[in-house]
Amino acid sequence: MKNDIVHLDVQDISLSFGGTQALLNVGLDVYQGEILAIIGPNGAGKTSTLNCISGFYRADRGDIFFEGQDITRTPTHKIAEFGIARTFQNIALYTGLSTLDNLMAARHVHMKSGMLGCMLYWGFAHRENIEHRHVVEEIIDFLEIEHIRKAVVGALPHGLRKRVELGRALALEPKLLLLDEPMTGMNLEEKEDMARFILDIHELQNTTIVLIEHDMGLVMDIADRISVLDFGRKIAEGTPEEIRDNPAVIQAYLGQEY
Amino acid sequence: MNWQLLPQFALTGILAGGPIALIALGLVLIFKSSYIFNFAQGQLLLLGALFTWYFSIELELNLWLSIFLAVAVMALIGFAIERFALRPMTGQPLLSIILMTLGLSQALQGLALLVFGGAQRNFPQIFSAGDPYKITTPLVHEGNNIILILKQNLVWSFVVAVIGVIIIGGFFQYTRTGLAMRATSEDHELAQSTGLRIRRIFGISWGLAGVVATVGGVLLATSSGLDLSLSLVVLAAFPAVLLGGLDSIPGTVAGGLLIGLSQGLVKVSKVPIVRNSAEIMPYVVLMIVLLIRPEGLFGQKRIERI
Amino acid sequence: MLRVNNIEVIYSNVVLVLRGVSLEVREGQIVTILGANGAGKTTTLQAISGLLLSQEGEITRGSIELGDTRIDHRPAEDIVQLGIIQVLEGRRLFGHLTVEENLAIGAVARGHNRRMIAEDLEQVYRYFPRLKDIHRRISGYLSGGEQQMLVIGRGLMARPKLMLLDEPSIGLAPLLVQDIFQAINQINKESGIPILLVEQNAKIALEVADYAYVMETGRIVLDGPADQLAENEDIKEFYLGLTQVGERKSYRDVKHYKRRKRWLG
Amino acid sequence: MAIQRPAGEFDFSYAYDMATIRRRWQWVMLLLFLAGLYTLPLYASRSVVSLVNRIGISIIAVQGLNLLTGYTGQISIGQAAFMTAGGYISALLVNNLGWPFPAALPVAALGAGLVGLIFGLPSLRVKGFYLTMATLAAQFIIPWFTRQAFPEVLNGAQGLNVNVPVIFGIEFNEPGKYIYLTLTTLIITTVIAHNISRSRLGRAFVAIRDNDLAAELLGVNLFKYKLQAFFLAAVYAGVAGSLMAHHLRHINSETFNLVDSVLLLGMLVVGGLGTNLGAIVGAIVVEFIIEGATLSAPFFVELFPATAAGMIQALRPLFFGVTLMLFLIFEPRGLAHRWQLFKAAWRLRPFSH
Repeated sequence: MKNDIVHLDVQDISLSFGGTQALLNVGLDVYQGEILAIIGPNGAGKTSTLNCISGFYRADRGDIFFEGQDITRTPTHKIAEFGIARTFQNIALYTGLSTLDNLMAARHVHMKSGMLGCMLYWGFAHRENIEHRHVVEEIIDFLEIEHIRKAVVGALPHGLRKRVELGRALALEPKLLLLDEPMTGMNLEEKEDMARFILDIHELQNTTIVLIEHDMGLVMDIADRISVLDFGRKIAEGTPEEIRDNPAVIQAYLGQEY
Repeated sequence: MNWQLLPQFALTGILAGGPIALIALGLVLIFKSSYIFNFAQGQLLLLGALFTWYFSIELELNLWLSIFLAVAVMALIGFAIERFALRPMTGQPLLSIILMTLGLSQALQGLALLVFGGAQRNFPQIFSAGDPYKITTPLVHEGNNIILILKQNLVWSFVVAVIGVIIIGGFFQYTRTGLAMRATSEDHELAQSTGLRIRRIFGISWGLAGVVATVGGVLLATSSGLDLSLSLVVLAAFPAVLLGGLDSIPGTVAGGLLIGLSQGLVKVSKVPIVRNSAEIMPYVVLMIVLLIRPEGLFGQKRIERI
Repeated sequence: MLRVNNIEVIYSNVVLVLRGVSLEVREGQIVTILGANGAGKTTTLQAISGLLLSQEGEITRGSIELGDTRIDHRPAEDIVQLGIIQVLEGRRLFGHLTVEENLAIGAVARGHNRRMIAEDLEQVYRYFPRLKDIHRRISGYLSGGEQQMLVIGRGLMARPKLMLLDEPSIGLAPLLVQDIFQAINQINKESGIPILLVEQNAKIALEVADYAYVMETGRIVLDGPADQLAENEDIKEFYLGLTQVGERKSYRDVKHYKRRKRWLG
Repeated sequence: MAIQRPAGEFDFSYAYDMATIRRRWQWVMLLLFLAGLYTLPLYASRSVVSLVNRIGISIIAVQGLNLLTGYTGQISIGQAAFMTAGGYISALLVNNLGWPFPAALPVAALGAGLVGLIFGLPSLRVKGFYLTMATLAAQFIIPWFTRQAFPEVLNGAQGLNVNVPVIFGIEFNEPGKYIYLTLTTLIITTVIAHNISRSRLGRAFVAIRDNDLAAELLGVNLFKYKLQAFFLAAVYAGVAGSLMAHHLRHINSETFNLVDSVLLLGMLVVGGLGTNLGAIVGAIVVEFIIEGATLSAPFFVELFPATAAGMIQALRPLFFGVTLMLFLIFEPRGLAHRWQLFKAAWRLRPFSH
């Protein structure tokens, strides 16, 4: 499980758009095999942080290291090849494809056939398709979405789409999984399922997970550590118990509730 | 290069850019309210000019009355197009809407040919063709001052175009209907939920586009004559709209003038292939801008969220 | 003032989403509809506000009355003119317009003149002082909380007789959720505008509401005064996530995955 | 559900689950159909054969457009321009360098593909309308180039006369013979298009179409695959352009024009975007409608005698434009989608749901 190796090292990144400072000197150490939750008010820079890690935004200042490699300026699509996968706040599936093809599409970085190979298909590309289908079926089985294997995802209900999106991230066989509000808009039962999947991924694959979530009960239950952002700055970090009692966090985010 | 021709061609080019800007404005008008890029604007232009010709030459009505009638007919056609062709497309993807206007352009072009025939026509002269304005410049070439010769209709077309642009630009920025149009273009469903009558707004913008197209068509036909290829002029206005960034009215004007200027400038060259490149200059400029500054010269950068 | 009588809604002529929903909003009340995703809460709001039509939905049975007028089968624009304003889920705003332009849209749509718009702006800024500070900003760059204030403010600009709020708390931090609900409560108490509120966050919804309905798969399964529902055992377990003894259940205590044999090869 | 298998048919391996043609009778039907096509010149009239030949070439061009617009979501109104490029290259290779047609065709296709790459370059930074405009730029710049550049070789606006293809001493000089070239090429392009759509490349294309930002974050190199889509579309256009040029035995800058580009896009939409069947069906239906315009011209001449001379020029765009608009309104997902629904309904009969 969790150990002391720093898996992802975000060093004082800053980011601004259109005059608004989205992030200011945010630093994060994510240890190998831990679940780190990032919480904070809306607009505090949580998604921007994930966007910088996954290469969708470029930090104006600061560096990001993953497994010791500097990925600050790595092209976006290469970052996935390093083993960083993510899900999105507003579901971003390939709406016209089936569940199966969504997952197969995420095997992209693990597949090899090039343009010519795909045009000819028989032989390598065919064998490769079958080989990766095994991996994908395993994930489908794990997430209990067999019944929607060949359903076009655009028409699925919200909860299932969230689950397929998690499956698509898993199909990348990530070493680091970034989850952006995986449980928004879910009811209690769906949230329990999702929590179970996240914990299982964590236990079975020892995947490092960074999670943004607003449901404090859930975050407190499943996270090893929590980072709190406010106005683009990190205001606290620690175990759930420490965060729960941190006056700055209560003042900026939690209110008197917890 | 024939340097002594430069001021003349540059100025004529810019003046010719006026009507291009006006035509481009018709495109922006629809785009700003309904997020549709109207590939059939050229055919609206053609129809506007054909109706003016029909009322004034065939029916021998007063020219200004003819233009007024043509404007009215085209506004109605604009409404009708919105009602019967575009409204059923609400909520369809970008490609379907692009194709709808492309299909419309084909249908209208065919219809124009079927009903009016393909012959070249004499178009009534609004601004006198002879007696060009002459401007003596301080620039000297071979002992003589360079004299710029500007055709009256070119100058007046430009003036009318600029006035049109100012009126419509002000309408968008400062009236409540203009605000409603800008809002509707961003999110139809949201606009509807706040109670904006989006169908009426679409109707108004298509009607206005018909009006603008007619004015543009008349301006062009009066300087270059009227036949069915008039609809192709709009192809030079497409890049102007994009150079301006698709939704910026001042940008569109600048784009139109820039295109006129670029077309004027290449004519100065002594190399035949460069001189003959005026017809593709809008697209050459466009390709360069797309590669260097893709959001257009004046467009807003889209806010990308994920 | 608003009565929904036994309505049935069908999407695209095939999918039955509401199977006989009845509810009532009285003068000055906050009424909330609770329920899981896909239970039909948003559809109920859309049926009232007339937005169903643009979603290929249709009310096939039942009626909706505002006072004495039937308002089902009327287009959304007409319903806004009657004073029913829906604030859509997901804080949707006109991202390229400024804050003030966004607010003005709410009034323009009802044909208010400039004087009325200026008056209403003042009132909205009183409820949400933050919006006054940022009134010239492009709204697409606002934070989630500011956007939520903006969309509620836009609704107020229309001088509503009834407001429909769809999931105002979704994706907001706990502190902001409290702020927003405080503002909702204040608007209701001061100006007496009745509010029909659809909400996932059952806890806070039950705190502000006078009356609550619980929906499941297109039906109302439970209703009652909000304070009574908050004490209901089932509500406690399934909507507030509490165990029998009132303790919160931990997400760590859920059953886990067992790997199975795959038969295809 | 997307795919429903008839009862009694089970998947016993992933390979079988993924196979395109699953039953022996389907193979038999396919072979019979192809045999029917190949023997067409034996029993069909010259005009029918000629029409089928034209349809075949259109299908190839639409297949290419489908890869770019249907699968990758990059709207192009420049497909005809790449046909022009392919046609010219092929004509020059055969006429001036004396290459045999079977060698000239693939080289012309590659050449067109490279031209396509140039106009795909803006896809690095722009999408939507902006990219569509870049393809429109191709539609202006390429024909202009053939008119203005190297007049001693390209012969300006006059264009080139193109030699008849000769393979193994056989001259493909009439539709009854030419159709064999077209059909054989068509079979190859169809198989390749199908292979692309079911492999890694096709899934990357669709990923870009459906959600380019997510695709990039999940490891798809957007620029590389968009360029590959542009390249492939132009390669297909090059093949179609070459076939058409040698069939017409003439090419100039207007042989394939803006209207053709719109026509090809229209075929794709009528058939159904992003489906291999759609590219085929769409081309067939639209070609038939245009044929209908020609056939009905005499009737319209009576109504509008003034336009008698330009009647066909008027009716073709009118018929096509109206058809396209009607399809967009009433069958926006194309005929291929309708066919899917029909098949599903047939299987489940007599129960409708």
